[in-house]
Amino acid sequence: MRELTYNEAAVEAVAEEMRRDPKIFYMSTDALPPLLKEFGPERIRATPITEAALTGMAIGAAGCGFRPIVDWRQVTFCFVAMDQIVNQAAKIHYMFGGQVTFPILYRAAVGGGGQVAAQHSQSPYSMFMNVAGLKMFLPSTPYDIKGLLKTAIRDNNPVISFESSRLMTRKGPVPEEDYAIPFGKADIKREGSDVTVVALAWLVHEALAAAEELATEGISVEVIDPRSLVPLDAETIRNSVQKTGRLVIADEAGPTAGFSAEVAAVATEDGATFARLQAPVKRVCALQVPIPYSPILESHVFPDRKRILAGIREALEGCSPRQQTAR
Amino acid sequence: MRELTYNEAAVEAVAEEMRRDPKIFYMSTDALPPLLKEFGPERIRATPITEAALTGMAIGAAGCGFRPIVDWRQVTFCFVAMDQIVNQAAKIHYMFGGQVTFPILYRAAVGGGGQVAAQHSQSPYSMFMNVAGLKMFLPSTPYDIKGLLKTAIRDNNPVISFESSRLMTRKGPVPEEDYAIPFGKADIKREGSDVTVVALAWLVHEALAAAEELATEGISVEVIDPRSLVPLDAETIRNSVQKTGRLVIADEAGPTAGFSAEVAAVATEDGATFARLQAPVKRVCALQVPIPYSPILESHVFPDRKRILAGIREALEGCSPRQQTAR
Amino acid sequence: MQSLSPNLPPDTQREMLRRMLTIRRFEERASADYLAGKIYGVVHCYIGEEAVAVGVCSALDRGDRIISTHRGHGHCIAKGADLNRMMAELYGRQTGYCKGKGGSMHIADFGIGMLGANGIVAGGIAIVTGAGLAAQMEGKGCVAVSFFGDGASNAGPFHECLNIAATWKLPMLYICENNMYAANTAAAATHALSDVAARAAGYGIPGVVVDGNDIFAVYQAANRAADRARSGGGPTLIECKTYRQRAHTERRGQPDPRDPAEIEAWKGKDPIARLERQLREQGHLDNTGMEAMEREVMAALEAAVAFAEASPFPTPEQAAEDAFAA
Amino acid sequence: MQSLSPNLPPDTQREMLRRMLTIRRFEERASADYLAGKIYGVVHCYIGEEAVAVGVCSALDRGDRIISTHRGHGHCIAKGADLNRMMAELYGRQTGYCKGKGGSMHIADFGIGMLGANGIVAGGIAIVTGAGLAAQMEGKGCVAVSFFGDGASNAGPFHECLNIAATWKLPMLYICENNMYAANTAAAATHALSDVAARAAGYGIPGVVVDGNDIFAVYQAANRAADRARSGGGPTLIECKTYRQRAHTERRGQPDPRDPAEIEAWKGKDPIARLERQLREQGHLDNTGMEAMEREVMAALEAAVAFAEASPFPTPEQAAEDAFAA
Ligand SMILES: Cc1ncc(C[n+]2csc(CCOP(=O)(O)OP(=O)(O)O)c2C)c(N)n1
Ligand SMILES: Cc1ncc(C[n+]2csc(CCOP(=O)(O)OP(=O)(O)O)c2C)c(N)n1
Ligand SMILES: [Mg+2]
Ligand SMILES: [Mg+2]
Repeated sequence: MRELTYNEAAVEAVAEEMRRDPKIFYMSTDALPPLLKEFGPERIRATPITEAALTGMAIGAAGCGFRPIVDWRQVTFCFVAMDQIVNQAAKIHYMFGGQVTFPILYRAAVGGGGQVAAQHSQSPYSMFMNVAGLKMFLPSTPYDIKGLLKTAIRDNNPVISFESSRLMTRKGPVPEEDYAIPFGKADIKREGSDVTVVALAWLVHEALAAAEELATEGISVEVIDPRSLVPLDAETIRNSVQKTGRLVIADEAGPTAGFSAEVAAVATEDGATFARLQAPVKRVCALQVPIPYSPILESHVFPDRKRILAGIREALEGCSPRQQTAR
Repeated sequence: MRELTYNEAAVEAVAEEMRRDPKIFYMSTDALPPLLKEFGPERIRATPITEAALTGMAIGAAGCGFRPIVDWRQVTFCFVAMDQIVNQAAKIHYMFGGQVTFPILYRAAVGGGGQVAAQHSQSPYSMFMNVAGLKMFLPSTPYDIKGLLKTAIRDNNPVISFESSRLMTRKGPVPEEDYAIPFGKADIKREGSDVTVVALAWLVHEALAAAEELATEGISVEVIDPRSLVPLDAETIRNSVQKTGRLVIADEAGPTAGFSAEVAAVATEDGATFARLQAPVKRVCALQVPIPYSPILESHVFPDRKRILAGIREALEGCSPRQQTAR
Repeated sequence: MQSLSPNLPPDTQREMLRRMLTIRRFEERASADYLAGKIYGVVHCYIGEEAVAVGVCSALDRGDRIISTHRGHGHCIAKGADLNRMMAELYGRQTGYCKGKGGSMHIADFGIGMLGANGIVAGGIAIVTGAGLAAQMEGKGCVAVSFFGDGASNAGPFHECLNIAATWKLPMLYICENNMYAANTAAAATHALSDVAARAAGYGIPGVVVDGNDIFAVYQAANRAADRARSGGGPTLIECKTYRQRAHTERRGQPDPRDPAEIEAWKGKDPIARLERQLREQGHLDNTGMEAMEREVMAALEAAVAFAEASPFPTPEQAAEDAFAA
Repeated sequence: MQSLSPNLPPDTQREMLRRMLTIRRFEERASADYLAGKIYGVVHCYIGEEAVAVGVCSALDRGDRIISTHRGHGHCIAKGADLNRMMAELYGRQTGYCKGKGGSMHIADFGIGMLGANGIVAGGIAIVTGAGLAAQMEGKGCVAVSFFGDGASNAGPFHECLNIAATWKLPMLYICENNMYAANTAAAATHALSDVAARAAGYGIPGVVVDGNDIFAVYQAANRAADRARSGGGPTLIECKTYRQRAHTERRGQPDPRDPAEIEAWKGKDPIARLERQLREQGHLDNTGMEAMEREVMAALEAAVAFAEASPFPTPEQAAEDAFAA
């Protein structure tokens, strides 16, 4: 199969959908050259630096029958638009009693690793998960991003596509034929039986590397990529933990009230899963600090395959015997 | 001891601190009459409806030696200021290498129950917990709000005071003498031995009511009020769960990636706590939807003492025997 | 001084009066029912400002779209919303415009181009500017109208959207309802200049000040702006000087900090009384006609209340519906 | 045409040239070291716009405060920042202004009233308006200065803050650096009018357009505005028409979409060459003097690089420090 980069696959998804549906248009503070070339400045709009206005205008245009895409670029820039996201886009369908639909795609690059410091290295998707009324995903491969973007563009709700900065130039197979990946279906990126690692984006690849290394020791790691954050495929996660009895969650974001906390809760509030859990849940996340600039500091803040490895080993140790008895 | 309402206790905390320190001033889109009367329009500033500007101006004034208070009023209105909160206030001390401090208090009313629909009935504190660099609290009593506000005003960091709309007119004892309540110290509002309920704000009172009812059945419920969300007193929560073996979390917000998820993670990632946990963690939260207007709909969305009661009973049942064996 | 009635048939002028009167009576009833506990949450009355909504909407076609504020009843009725479904929404019923999910601050009827009331100050400006972009892309000559207050005119979205609309020549009308107060704060304390319309010059678009209690002045300004917008001339900012006769929100025992003499003076400039007087003077309305109109308005209102009261409340389980569209 | 040098002693005029030259050489070095992998992340160069920062800051006192943008080196140096600590920050070292936590986009020195570069477009405007409020409350006659781009002038905070500053008569200078582009998007495509300064009228404050490559024109406008601000007259908006001579960011192989002829034409209007020429014409500078200045600037720069290179990197554990103040 042909290979595309993560970014190329994303642009291809947008272009294919725009060819199919003339109601789709695109707004961003700089026009993406390949899309601009094909679709022209009416459908690929370069705008003033007013993410709040764009985010809101998309709502209005969607309510009038269009299917806008707003590219926030760095997720950082969408914080100026948060009123339109939280108070308007997320709630408008509900608070108007469902009388009209608001098909909108918002795109945002997330993550660190580029030494661009605190403001430009954010992974705040969990904040959006907490808001009722938004769908969102964070893919780890070119194949996934293309298929999820297609689903998003065809969805009749506001959807946020979080896209990993670290993966933009990473290549992977992408079929020529049209396909879409449904929301709420996790992908088991590697099957295993001893421990479940739920990982996102770049950390899926780090987790796979850790799994590879542990395989040489005879330890079998299952790596689950939820792909969509809302809806979250709790069933696949729970089934896996019921099988392995151990859960490690790897996230480039900080832990507090984050995706990793949600997965921990999803597993431990479920009776069948809790009953089979052999060890404390382990979160392998960024330190809960803003992201620093200097490379030594920055790489210390982020989790990586080494920390995932350590996290897995910790989970495999499980409870000390004394404590197990005490149960 | 004399009794004050939650709101009166809050205003008293602000007034006392303003008398003590002339560097404190207050900005809000409407001036609070009692404060305005005492301190005048220079220190109690009525502003244009520009929460983004106010939030940022507080950062600048704080960096120049003042100690500003910005009253966002409804938390809803602070979403227009999210860039200044997430990208600036939370990160500025860190990304400037700690060269200067930014003592700022932001105030925000949260919660529902007033039939003011989706935009005006929000409990999004968990979104802010996810952001590194902000301290925050959510008190349940007049005594706590006064003591926590004093600590906040004296703190050298941006602090958010989330204040429960439902509790504004609720009365409670508040001593005349100066006192402050440190962050990161949960309050055990009721001691118990069979199950731990971690609850916030209004739900502390609902949990206490549930505990009272269960006491008549001989069930002993421990009710923990974390009070400050960041820092969170994980130790008190873990110690309690190690004692009771059961954990229920009650929150007026939706569950997803929320405070309740964080508490679940804090408990289940700790070896000693996990080892003693006898039942799945139980989250008693709002439905994960925007908040509707009509009273019947609204009261169905929010958790209350009945749902807490049901949650506690569920936790007390614990794992079915078959599953426990399977462990 | 009342501006001359424009080239409008008497029927149309009477219809304008009827709409204003409908808003007035609707809100008087809503206020009473709110204080009686039949309507929940919060109610912001538009009473005293009816000439703005009706004057502007009289210049619009059905395909044109508007957005409102937290003070939304007037805009709904002016754009032709159904009183039954409005009242049912205030009553929190299944048959309401939002199935009881929205209430006073969120009534919308996309079918008639009313994109909703909005509880966030300045929150609707960007949304309706998106409707203006949609209108431009549709190319059918429709316009979009943003209603907002003097308070909202200081907020970021005002600036961002006026600049975008001016640059892209969007078919937009920006209607600033300057009622001199944002809640309890006087506009004089939050605006460097008394005229919001002066800001239009910074975007190279027309900025017009009109007497917002003079429905024909409002109508004519809106008409000119709509013509301009429809023919590709871009947006206009129209500032309507007006006044709300009631407190910021309906609430028992809530003091109104404004000068009582000021309130009285503005009641003397009531836009409904003014139009009624003018129609009478011009011989377009007499006592019989006026009484009939009052009767009809009240009958429609009573029917709306009856409809609302007869409608079922939502079931609790319906709270879980509508978070996402299919 | 160069505006006449104002009543400034020749020493001061030469110092202005030296500051501009220091910015230029600092950034040339930063760019080279960035491409060599010694500086990380992203570097935005101010080259070509030096007359704005130096012209404005020459009108300021030490107690006055400024805020910068993502393109911050020029403002830092103009306000008197220490080159050693700046370079050490770019090198990611412990001795840098931000202990290696900030990098190019976040250099700040509160000790000299430089409230920081800022990675968010328009993100600094409100912060420095707070410094203006602080200055007003302190009552010592200090001012605060917001530097921001043409791109930022379309964003909400511009509007919100200009209105507040105008209403409260804050001692503020709002300096729009109109370099005709926001990243790759031309200002002409995002502004309805070519002059951002035209927006000042909407707030009742002076709006001034100056040739931003003419340091004395900038200086004089800033001086007038600062006088006005210090004496309680409130804010001024000054738009400096200028141009960045390099791409939006330093990056190997990144195409600059602007017309090469346009870039060349603006290089011909280089602000440093212009001041140098004028000082020579007026007999305030000769070859020896210029060579000495170049030597001194380069020596200071080399010393800064040496300082940075000799400084230790932070330890990994220091990443956990400074999230909260004590
Ligand atoms: C962003 C935001 N801040 C504060 C409020 C609270 N609030 C509701 S209405 C209002 C005053 C609005 O004034 P104006 O825009 O003049 O409209 P008016 O009420 O006079 O019609 C305020 C401050 C809000 N709804 N949204
Ligand atoms: C809110 C926000 N949106 C987008 C960006 C990305 N961005 C960085 S610089 C820039 C252009 C800024 O243009 P201008 O304000 O004219 O400053 P200049 O770079 O020309 O000095 C953009 C769009 C950002 N940093 N912040
Ligand atoms: Mg008003
Ligand atoms: Mg620019």
